[in-house]
Amino acid sequence: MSGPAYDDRGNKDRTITKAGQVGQLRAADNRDARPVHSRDAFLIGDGMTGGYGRGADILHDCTIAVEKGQIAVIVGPNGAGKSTAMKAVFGMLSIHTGSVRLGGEDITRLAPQARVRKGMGFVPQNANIFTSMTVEENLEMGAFIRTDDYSDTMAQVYDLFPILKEKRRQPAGELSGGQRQQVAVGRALMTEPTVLMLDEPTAGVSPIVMDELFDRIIEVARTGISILMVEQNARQALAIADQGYVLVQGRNAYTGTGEELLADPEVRRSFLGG
Amino acid sequence: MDFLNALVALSNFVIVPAVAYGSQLALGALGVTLIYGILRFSNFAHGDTMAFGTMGVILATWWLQGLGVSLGPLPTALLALPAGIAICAALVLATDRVVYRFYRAQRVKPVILVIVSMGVMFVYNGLTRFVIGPGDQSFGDGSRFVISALDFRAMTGLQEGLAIRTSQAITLVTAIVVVAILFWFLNRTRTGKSMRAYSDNEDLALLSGINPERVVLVTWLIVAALATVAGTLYGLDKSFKPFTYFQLLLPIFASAIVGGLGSPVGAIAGGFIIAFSEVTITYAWKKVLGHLLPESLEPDGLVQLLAVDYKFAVSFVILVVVLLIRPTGLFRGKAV
Amino acid sequence: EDVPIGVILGFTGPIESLTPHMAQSAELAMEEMNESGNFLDGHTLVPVRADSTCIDSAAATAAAERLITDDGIVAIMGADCSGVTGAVLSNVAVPNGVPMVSPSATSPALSTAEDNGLFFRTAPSDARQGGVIADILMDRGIEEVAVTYTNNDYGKGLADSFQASYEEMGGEVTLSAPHEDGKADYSAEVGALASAGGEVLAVFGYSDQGGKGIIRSALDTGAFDRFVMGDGMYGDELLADLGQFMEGSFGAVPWSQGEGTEAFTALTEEAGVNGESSFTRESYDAAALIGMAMMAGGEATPEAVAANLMDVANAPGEEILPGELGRALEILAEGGEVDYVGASNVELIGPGEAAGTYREYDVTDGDYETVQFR
Amino acid sequence: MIEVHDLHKHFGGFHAVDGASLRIAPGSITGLIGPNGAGKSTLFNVIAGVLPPTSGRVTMAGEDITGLPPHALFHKGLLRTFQIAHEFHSMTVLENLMMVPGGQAGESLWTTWVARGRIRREEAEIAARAHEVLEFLTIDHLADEKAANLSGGQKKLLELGRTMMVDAKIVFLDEVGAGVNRTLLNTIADAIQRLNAERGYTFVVIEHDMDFIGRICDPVICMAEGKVLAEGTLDEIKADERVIEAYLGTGLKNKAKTEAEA
Amino acid sequence: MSERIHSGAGGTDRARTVLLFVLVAVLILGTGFVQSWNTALVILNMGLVSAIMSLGVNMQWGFAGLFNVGVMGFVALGGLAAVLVGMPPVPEAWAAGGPRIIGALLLSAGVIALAVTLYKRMTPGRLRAFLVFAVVVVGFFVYRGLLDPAKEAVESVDPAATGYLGGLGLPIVLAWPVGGLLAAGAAWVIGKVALGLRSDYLAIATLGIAEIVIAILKNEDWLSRGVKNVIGLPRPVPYEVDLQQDPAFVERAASLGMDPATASSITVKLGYSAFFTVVLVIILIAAQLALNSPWGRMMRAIRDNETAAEAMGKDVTGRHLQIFILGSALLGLAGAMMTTLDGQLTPASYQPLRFTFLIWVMVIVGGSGNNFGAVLGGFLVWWLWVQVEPIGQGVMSLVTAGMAEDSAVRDHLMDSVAHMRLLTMGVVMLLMLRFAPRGLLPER
Ligand SMILES: Nc1ncnc2c1ncn2[C@@H]1O[C@H](COP(=O)(O)OP(=O)(O)OP(=O)(O)O)[C@@H](O)[C@H]1O
Ligand SMILES: Nc1ncnc2c1ncn2[C@@H]1O[C@H](COP(=O)(O)OP(=O)(O)OP(=O)(O)O)[C@@H](O)[C@H]1O
Ligand SMILES: CC(C)C[C@H](N)C(=O)O
Ligand SMILES: [Mg+2]
Ligand SMILES: [Mg+2]
Repeated sequence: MSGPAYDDRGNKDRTITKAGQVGQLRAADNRDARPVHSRDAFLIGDGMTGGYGRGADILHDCTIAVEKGQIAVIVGPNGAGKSTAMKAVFGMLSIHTGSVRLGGEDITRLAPQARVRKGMGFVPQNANIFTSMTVEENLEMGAFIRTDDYSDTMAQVYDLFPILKEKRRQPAGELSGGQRQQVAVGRALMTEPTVLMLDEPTAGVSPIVMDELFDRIIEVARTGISILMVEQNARQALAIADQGYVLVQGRNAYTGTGEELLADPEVRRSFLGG
Repeated sequence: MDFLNALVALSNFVIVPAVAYGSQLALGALGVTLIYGILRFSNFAHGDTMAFGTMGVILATWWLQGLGVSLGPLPTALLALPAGIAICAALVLATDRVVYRFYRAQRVKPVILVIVSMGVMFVYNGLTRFVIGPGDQSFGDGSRFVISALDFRAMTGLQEGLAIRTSQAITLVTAIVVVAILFWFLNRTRTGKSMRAYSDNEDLALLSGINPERVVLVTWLIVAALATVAGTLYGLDKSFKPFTYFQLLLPIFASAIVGGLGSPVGAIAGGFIIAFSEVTITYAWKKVLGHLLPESLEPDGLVQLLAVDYKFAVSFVILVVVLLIRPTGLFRGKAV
Repeated sequence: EDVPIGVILGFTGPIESLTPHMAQSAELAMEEMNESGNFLDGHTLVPVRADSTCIDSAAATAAAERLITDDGIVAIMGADCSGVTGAVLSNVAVPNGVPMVSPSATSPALSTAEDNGLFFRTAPSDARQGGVIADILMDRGIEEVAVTYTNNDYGKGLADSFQASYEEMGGEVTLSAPHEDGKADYSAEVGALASAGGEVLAVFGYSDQGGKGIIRSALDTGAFDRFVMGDGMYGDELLADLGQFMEGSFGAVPWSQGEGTEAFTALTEEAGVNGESSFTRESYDAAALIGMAMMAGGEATPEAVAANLMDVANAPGEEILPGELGRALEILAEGGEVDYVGASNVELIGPGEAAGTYREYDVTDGDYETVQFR
Repeated sequence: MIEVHDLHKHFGGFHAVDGASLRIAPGSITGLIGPNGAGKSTLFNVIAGVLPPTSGRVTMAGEDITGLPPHALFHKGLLRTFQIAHEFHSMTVLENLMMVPGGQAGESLWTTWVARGRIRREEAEIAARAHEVLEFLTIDHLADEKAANLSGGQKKLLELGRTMMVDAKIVFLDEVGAGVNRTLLNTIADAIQRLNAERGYTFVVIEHDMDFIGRICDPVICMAEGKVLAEGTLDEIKADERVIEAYLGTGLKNKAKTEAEA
Repeated sequence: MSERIHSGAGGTDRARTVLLFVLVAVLILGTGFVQSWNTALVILNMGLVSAIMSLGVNMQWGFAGLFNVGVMGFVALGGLAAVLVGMPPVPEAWAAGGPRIIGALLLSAGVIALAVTLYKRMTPGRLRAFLVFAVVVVGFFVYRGLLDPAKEAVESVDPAATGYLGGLGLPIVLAWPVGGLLAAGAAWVIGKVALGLRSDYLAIATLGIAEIVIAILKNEDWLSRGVKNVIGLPRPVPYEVDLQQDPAFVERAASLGMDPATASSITVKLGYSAFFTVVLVIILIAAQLALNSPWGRMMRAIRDNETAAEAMGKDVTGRHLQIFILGSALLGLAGAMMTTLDGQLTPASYQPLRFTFLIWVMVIVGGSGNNFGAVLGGFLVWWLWVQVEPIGQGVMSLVTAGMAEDSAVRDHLMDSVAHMRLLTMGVVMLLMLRFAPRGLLPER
């Protein structure tokens, strides 16, 4: 019943499983957030300022937005606050200034579960699969809020990631790093969300899978789903992005279309690895 | 040389009691394992939860008996079960509301919850004794035996008797049915899977739209039902006494752990392992061998591997040995 | 003025179901003395309860310490289990010079404990009971028994002394197996005992503890149908539950012949106390003796209790039964002498412990039936 | 440096590593690539003593090290990082690094009672080194932050930083690049080359970023389905049809095209 | 560096520590003023012992994350040491079978050693399995054949008063380190076998082993009289009665305005307090020094993530064994001290609730991972354990105050007043953890 040891459940390979702690996330308490309204978008985290618990602010007047059916990509150095911004948009980080709006509706005060029901899907950067459940059950859990028949979506996910079909009866905790990442993305796709938020979906996946993944993301966006993602494989990501954000120390440093950012030599040198 | 008598003697003193005791332990261990699996802590209050639920059943049984209701050969207590479960559920849900929920929100380490559950144990402990007192209560009625030793002897003409109690039979059947249902529930139903998901990764469960409070609620309801059923069956077979229920905690935990914490099937297997090891290792084979061997070879001594003094020690030795061979129990990770 | 008397019994723990009755019986005696109006002028006996837990010496010691130093108790009625009694005696009672009268600590070892003349008990040492039970068996022509005892100093001491006497008389103990109280299951014990065999099963345990569990399990499996029982097994609830199946069983229990017990039974019935539970008589007597010893000494002090307890308990003097405490106090006030008989036929011998007469009983028609006294 | 002979690692019926044999030349920076699930991490784990092999042998500088526990291998100069960061979450970033050096006097109980002065001196040295490493990784401002509070990439950096705390002979890097900013990754690549050149470290690098591999690795080994599929310089590997089919995919050509255009 | 960590406790943490310790002092002193000094000292003495036990558990759990639920067993071994060291030998019993018993024990040790060597030296296979098995089985029967009659002979020497071999008749204080060693030896064996297990599985294994230790203590009468208990252990301090008969002492007591009985019992208790305090302080300092050093850092690293620590060159198994032995030795030491304080060994009183779980409550309520927390928890929880009885009774009389003298509810409640004790304990524990969910003095 130790901390980490206690929580070690079902994971066989301890070198690729993080001995999990108890959940770290908590639903934000944004009751007193001072709203900001700078512009409109389908999903927008507008002028967000806030941080973890009682610590210093991580985000400073940070704005992230994505339009319907478009792809927005967030890039920036490590620790810039990209994941933090995603969490803020999803209601897992208390912000004291700013607002989050979805389709014009202010959702700043909604709990994460409620946001899921509003059509938002999220793949966090770490701990993003149910390790003790099989691959198939992971996907089913992705479709938890769906009441319709989701076997088609599941077939699509299996098409996209054939390895998952092969391993569908295996506990996800036994998969390799890249395979887990595929499960995580597949899980989010199962939700059939209106907005899909991905935190570094391609970390650790092989080139061939990454290409397919990006292709698929474009396809998904074409069906009218908005995509908001953080990427370190920034050049490929920006290449398909309608909108790009560069965050530095919790602030918007550069904003523009994907092409604009790719073309900006300063951005290339400092953030995209030349 | 009398094979039949030997077999009957062995069944009567080893197999039947161990199977019954094993299923009793298993039912208790199921509750423990479920809480461990889903709410992630070892619940020390489980023994006293069982006592409390059983107390509810006893009070209801007395009331029913007062009304003259009976179930014929079956104990009236079975009729009173729903009432007991309801009372027990109310208690655990109230506890969760007042106590556990706070710590869940705080995301405390599981060991804190373990200690908290000890506090809860003390409180339940007092509550039960306040209401029904510390003494022995009998509430069984109906016919005690499916077949008694005497009847068996009369029927078969054998020298040895075989007794099977109604409560033993009910317990075994219940244990099997409950495990099957639980297994099905956790692995096949949406709610069950959402419970496993929650236990695996709370944060992600939240992100999938699973309502944690509902998971917790369902878990406690199942636990209350399990605890009450287990406690009642145990009480029918032996007798009800709050202190004994507290003492049951140790073998129950042992069962849950040998079987693999978090696994319902493991709980059953663990219950049987503990029960059989307690009963067989210290069994004196004199009687059985006496039937089997020709008269000239009949043993003088007891032919006992170890004195019953070491009964508990032995069951723990077995437990340790099992763990050394399978360090995370027999059924780790198969379910829940 | 209040005279606080400690009542230190295991209100929680393994014998928690016996102790309330014991405490009530003791308190009954104190009340009786108070109500008679004859107790030391203007003094009232006030029972102060504390929990010995029966097993946790440290907790018991702390509780006793608190009673003595905080509540200022003058004497202790208790403790109950031999283990904690020994601890309280040597750690608290002796250092503070407070006398203890235990109603139920029966371990032979306590006879030789260093007590500075402060330790008394109204229950006989188990050294004697073993012999009595062996006699009973021999008289009935039973020469082979299996024995099971509760695994503590009481059970072990009794089983040992029984086995020694019985074997000396030519009997055979096929197996002497301990059982732990409060456990869930006794199949293993019963299995071994059945295998060992014997005409009857001797049970030296507690009637609402493992002892009962063993009997139940032995009956259920048909391993034994007759039992011989020690004092801890005497209790109405046992017969209420299992009596009909135990026909022909028998046993011994410390008991006084005739009047004393009856008087006590009447008394408890009237007061609504369960006087049939084990050690209630001894508890009543222990409390009564403490009060009378004070009276005899003319002061409510520990010294008075320690000095006079033997005198009031034994002859010479007028015989006193339960319910007659008022009269006893009167006699003592007048400078007379009493010989307390009480509920358990008190006769203190040697180092201040009950000599003990035992009632041999049969279980007939689901009830206790006296055979004779020994 | 390291030789792997016909190594097998089975999980139940599944052959994660299925008869892999390879040689890591001393002083090289060897790249290890292959599709997801090829068995790369498993191979690492077997070499590093975390998992016992089903069969096969591993030697290091001619000495058989099969089945040695990880801590023994560490002291032989074999270090590794984890694909999923394994930070010591309740400790500060600085402490995460300071715990690494082996054979610290202060790690023996007795010394902590009798030789406080010696410990203090030793600690000062280690702390200085740790600060250097943190500076290099651009996370020195986080020295006193709890490791649990780092961002995903920062944890990977910390993971790398640990291997820089001691003088190693061979370092296994399991996807240090995943989740690390590309600009920083270039700096890391430089550092790896410097360590390799100046201190003679041998590196084995698992990575899915071909740029990174191309920048520093020679030779490159490609694994698939638990076996070594191809071995050679990056260009040779890139040209290998089987590698393209199993791993690189045709997307690489498109990407190369986009890059040429840009 | 270590200095930095040391002072890194920060002002508020330190203030909190001081404040809480003052609170405990107030509680104990208050007990002295309100109830009596004897009671206060009884609580203090057991508090000191509890603090050592809780430090032991804290080492294992707080430092290294080892879930030892076998506290009771180690404490009992310490108690056994007190008997083996302190009691006078029983010559008749030695004559009756002493050497034979020693021989049997040596034989069993030899058999185990042989079996282990065979297991280690031989190549795995049927032959090895068979040989090891044969050695063990034959050894067991020879051992029993040798031991059983000797045992019987020893146990039949005046069973009511002795019936055992007795001890060495040495000063009882020597039993304390011996208790520690005995526990450490047991911990070594257990650690070798069971430390590979993780968390709860280790827990149940240690719990089981503790039960085995108790079973041995209860049933091996020749060793320590089994359930018949050993009473009247010698003491490191004078007897009250002797003091009371010492005119000089009586005079001094009178000059302080105390009656001799009270004065003597207080003096004796203060004697124990002095001994125990010295031990506790030494241990606490050593533990603090260790914790705030690279050793402590390594331990925390191991606790946080064994896999990574192992990869960083830390011998996790070895360190686990080290700390398991160390913590257990403390438990044994405290056990011997406690038995000395009690003056008797009563195996039946070793109950998991009291000796394992209560100690755990102390560690967690105090704050695991923090030595001062563990000590604080030891004192506070012990104080509670003793005081909940009067508190419970007080609460109950408050509750029933408004009820009619003869109301049935009141009677019922007053009858069950004893059960207020555990109930109160539970409620207070829950309240404390509510306000300090990570313990009163959490780890930084
Ligand atoms: N404990 C386990 N039980 C069963 N299968 C396992 C286990 N660990 C790994 N595997 C399987 O072994 C295969 C190899 O895994 P490994 O982690 O070595 O892949 P990898 O080459 O490192 O992939 P990636 O690039 O995605 O990290 C995978 O298919 C995985 O599913
Ligand atoms: N739980 C936390 N508590 C306190 N601070 C945190 C926490 N998580 C992250 N931080 C801090 O917030 C800052 C931003 O972290 P974030 O995870 O948002 O970075 P990121 O941009 O996603 O970086 P990366 O690319 O490395 O994932 C970092 O400096 C980190 O130290
Ligand atoms: C009340 C009884 C449980 C006490 C028992 N006779 C003993 O000496 O321990
Ligand atoms: Mg991030
Ligand atoms: Mg990998």
